[in-house]
Amino acid sequence: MQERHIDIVIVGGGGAGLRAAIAAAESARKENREQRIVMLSKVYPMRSHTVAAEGGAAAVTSAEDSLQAHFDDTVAGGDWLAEQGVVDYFIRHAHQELVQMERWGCPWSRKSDGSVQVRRFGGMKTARTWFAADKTGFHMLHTLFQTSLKYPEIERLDEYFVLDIAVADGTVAGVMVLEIATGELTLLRAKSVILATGGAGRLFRFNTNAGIVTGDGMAMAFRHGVALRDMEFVQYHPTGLPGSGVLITEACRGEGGILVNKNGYRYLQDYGLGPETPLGQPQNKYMELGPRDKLSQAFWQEQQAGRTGKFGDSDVVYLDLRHLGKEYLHERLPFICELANVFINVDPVKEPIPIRPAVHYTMGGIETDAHCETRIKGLYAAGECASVGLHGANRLGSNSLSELLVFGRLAGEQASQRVPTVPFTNSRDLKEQAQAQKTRITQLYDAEGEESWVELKRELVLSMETGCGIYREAKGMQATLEKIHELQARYRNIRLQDKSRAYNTELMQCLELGYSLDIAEATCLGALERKESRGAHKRLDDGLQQRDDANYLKHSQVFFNAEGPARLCWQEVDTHLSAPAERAYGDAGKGVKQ
Amino acid sequence: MAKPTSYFPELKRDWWLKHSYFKKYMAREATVLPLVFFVACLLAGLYSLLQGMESWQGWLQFMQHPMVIALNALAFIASLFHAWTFFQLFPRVMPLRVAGRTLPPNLMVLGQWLGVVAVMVLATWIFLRGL
Amino acid sequence: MSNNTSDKMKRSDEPIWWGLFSAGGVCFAVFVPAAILFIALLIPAGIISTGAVSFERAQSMVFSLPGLIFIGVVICLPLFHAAHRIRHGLHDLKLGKERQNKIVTYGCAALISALALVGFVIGAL
Amino acid sequence: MTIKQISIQRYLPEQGSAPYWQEFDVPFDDSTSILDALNYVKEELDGSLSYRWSCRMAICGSCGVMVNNTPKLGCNSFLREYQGPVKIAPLAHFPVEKDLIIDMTLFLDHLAAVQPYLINDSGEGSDTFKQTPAQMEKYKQFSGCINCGLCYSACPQFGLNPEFLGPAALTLAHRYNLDSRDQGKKQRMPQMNREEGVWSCTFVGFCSEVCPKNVDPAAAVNQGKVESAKDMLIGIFKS
Ligand SMILES: Cc1cc2nc3c(=O)[nH]c(=O)nc-3n(C[C@H](O)[C@H](O)[C@H](O)COP(=O)(O)OP(=O)(O)OC[C@H]3O[C@@H](n4cnc5c(N)ncnc54)[C@H](O)[C@@H]3O)c2cc1C
Ligand code: SF4
Ligand code: F3S
Ligand code: FES
Repeated sequence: MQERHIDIVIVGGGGAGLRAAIAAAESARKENREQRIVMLSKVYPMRSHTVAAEGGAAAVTSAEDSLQAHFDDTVAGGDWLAEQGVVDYFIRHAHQELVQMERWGCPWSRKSDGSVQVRRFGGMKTARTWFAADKTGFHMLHTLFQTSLKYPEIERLDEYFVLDIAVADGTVAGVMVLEIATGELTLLRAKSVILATGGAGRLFRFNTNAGIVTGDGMAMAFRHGVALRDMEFVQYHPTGLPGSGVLITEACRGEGGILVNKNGYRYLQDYGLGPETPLGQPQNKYMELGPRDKLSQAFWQEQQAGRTGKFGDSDVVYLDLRHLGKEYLHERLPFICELANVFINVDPVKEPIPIRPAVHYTMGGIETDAHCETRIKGLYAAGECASVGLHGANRLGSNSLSELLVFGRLAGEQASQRVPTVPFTNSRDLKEQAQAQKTRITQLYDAEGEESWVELKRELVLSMETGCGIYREAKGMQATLEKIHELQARYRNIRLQDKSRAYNTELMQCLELGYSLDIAEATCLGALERKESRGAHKRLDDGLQQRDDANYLKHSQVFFNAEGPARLCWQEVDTHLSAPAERAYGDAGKGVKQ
Repeated sequence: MAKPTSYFPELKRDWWLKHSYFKKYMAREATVLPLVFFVACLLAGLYSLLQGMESWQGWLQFMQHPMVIALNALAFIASLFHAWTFFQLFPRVMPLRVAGRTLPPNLMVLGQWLGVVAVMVLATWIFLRGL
Repeated sequence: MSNNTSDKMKRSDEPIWWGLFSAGGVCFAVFVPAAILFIALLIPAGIISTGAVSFERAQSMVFSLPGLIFIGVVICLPLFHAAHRIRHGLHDLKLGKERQNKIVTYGCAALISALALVGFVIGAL
Repeated sequence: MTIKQISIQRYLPEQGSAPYWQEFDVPFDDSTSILDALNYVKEELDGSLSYRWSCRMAICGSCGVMVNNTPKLGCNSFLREYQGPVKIAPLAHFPVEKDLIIDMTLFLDHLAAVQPYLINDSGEGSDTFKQTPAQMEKYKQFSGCINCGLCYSACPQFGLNPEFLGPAALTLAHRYNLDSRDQGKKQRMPQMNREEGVWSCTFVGFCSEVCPKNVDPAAAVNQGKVESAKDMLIGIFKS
């Protein structure tokens, strides 16, 4: 196997990975240090899923807004499971990061005086979401990618698949990668490794995520003993298109879109989000601008009550934008008009858009400290794959794009500063680890089993949706957990049809499935053990339908176990700035101190 | 560039026959061929005018030959086709901005056709004057 | 890829030809249709009497300032327009060599334009 | 569900074969995209079929293929649009690596060559630049490129000469040149002024026709010609 020495390896070329790469390069430049930085990704960076984000990125901007308000919204939105020190760091740095994006050319939407405009977003008290029409993620990702071209010191390895991280004595030593074009393996030895591999939405059948969002990085860290934290919190987005799951951004509601059931009734007022706000006057935290979990749960209730409509074979409710008018829609939400037209043949100007909830975001992830470092020294995580502790039990829309920047940068700087302080890990163990990966791949090629990845994947995503969906019950989760264990066993008996080395996309999908299975186990275990309802985690079991701070104001931590089922522990939450209070929206939220 | 294992089909000379869009493109480019014929006619006329009355009459007769008329009719159609394509390109190459807004392309296309009509009127005036 | 070697960064002389091409294109679109219509269709077909282009009248029309302008916008500029398209057409059809095609096409356009102008000068004197 | 036969061009370099066509029967309805059809083939019929995809919502730019000789995004073209035969091949004018996967190296090199980032030496700042909606309007359309490469497959000039920087790269250069915050035009012009810069384009225009994001690269490239011509004139006056 080939071997190369690199100082910093960044796994992932999405928003977090690119921001980290640029920060590492800047940091080295500032201190006049020569540094080899490699950023690798299994797809070209601009294909990363950040590109699909539509709505916007949050930061306190206007004079009426305050850091305290952003802090409160985030902590309350996360049902007090966020690390408050981390949230505090985040809200203080978000604005500067968005300004930096602007200075790199990001075409943020503007006011007529030339300054940046902000829009309303669900769960946020005031308008503080920066946006670039309804293609915010697209513009951010391309701006970052193009800016990264300014730095020759960032070496890009596009379409390289990371198989595993190499670890020796509790310290990261590099990554093992597979060049997709040739199937060749290389050991990249490094002093710092940043995981920025994105979320794991593809664990579920119905999701808004790209095909590549399979949680690879999470599984790698997990297998090396890093805890996956708060994995039970999976965000459903209330508005996905039926069939494909393609996302219809929350900004539609921010702009004044309303949700109605099949009778044309604005059902959200029945679920603690009222009273009904007048048409064309959306109000933060009321009705359609309530948080995602509440809205998705309301859908489920309507579905149970038989008040949802049908589109194809999906149950749906309707997002009505017609009152906004053609011109406004085409200016503010052009991409949404296009998506609805193309994918379900509905013109939002003339008809309400049928929608249903879809899995959207993984709140949990690789446990890190407040500086993005994991319990493996030199191994950092940032972006959706990480659990730095910002989102708690529920992420607020538009906080994560800002997170990519704030923590991508922090991880990049930390990784860079570590380089001069440590030598390359020298351990014979590395060769063995590399060899083990090689063997694993060879075995996959040679395996003559009966199982196909297609079937296993299908069973996994279906089982996750049934057992760990919007509402959860012990019985269902238990069944899903057993299913996962069964699938893990069957996975060992898998067989590839494609035996070629170059661009073996079937091999990639098999590997991804392997990662997904481990993460699914952590998700399901966390959900099963969290015997309360909090944020995105809602249980139907008797007595567990409320938040239980006495027992569960804690992070779940799931640890990998090569020999058997994963283990779960609990970790204290940092609540030193804001004591847990009731999380309430609509009029019910008025009296509550937040 | 191309890796030894990759396959890189070379674009063959007849590429433009493979898609209707390219045929239209080639037709657009080919509008200059009848144009050249017409220009050659004019040149011949110019020189016959220098040679004297008889030669000029000869040229006028030459212009009446059915083949020549046919080719020039083709040139006429070609010139209009050219105008049609060219006018559409113009607003995209040089978008005109008035008071911070781009002029609608259709308006610019229309303006150019008005130019053609104006020249037609001018020509009518020139040729029919004094008759 | 070494896009930055000074040889590769050489400025193309194409703006000159493109400028002529564009000017010629406008003439081809705006002036030529009328010219063809009257000179090569209506008069030969007898719809407009040949009296309109009697020898004397033709002479006085052509060998005058408007005549010179006519030669410019209906002969010379369209010729460069045509030369440009023919040159690129040859490239599209993978015929000939770039440099030679260029010399031949623009050379012809220049030569014929010159002939037309010489003719004009002779006539005008 | 009705069944449709689609033909896919296969190329398996390790088997040393020349490209060949293979037919598959695919069930489809109104919402079946070309990408869905490919996924169906891979999952149900032939696991070795290779192609790129990711977002399946026409924004990541991965899934370009030729459908009946026209470059398309697989995820936003639908089988319902095709009455007759459907032939799917890799994007034209690029080296083919395997099945529908092409080598994008050249495309990325061309992008990088035009310095597609904001150049402004006012340094780090704690405030944004000002830019009015009207100033933004000038380049907005040209900033919508998803780097899918369809325009390169549509452009015969790129097919004839792969050194041609091509529509997307030139559009990106133009996008930054038009940005009121940018001061880098001078640095970018030498690339655009080259024979292989804007001047290889003959305004075929098919690039804009196939662009799934209505970027109108043909307009950008040809506005680039005006800029390049101006640049030459200025050069003459200055020297
Ligand atoms: C449809 C949609 C809309 C959204 N809208 C918003 C919004 O409006 N506001 C907001 O704040 N958030 C939004 N989000 C969430 C936000 O976009 C994501 O959380 C964020 O983009 C994740 O970025 P990332 O950099 O962590 O990961 P990604 O952008 O997913 O990048 C992951 C990278 O890791 C690489 N990678 C993964 N595994 C491997 C491997 N094994 N080997 C090599 N490379 C690998 C991938 O190739 C990729 O480059 C949205 C999400 C979705 C799905
Ligand atoms: S200009 Fe259009 S066709 Fe070309 S790469 Fe960009 S998005 Fe694709
Ligand atoms: S197709 Fe090619 S030739 Fe020009 S207008 Fe587009 S780049
Ligand atoms: S899969 Fe992303 S553009 Fe088609």
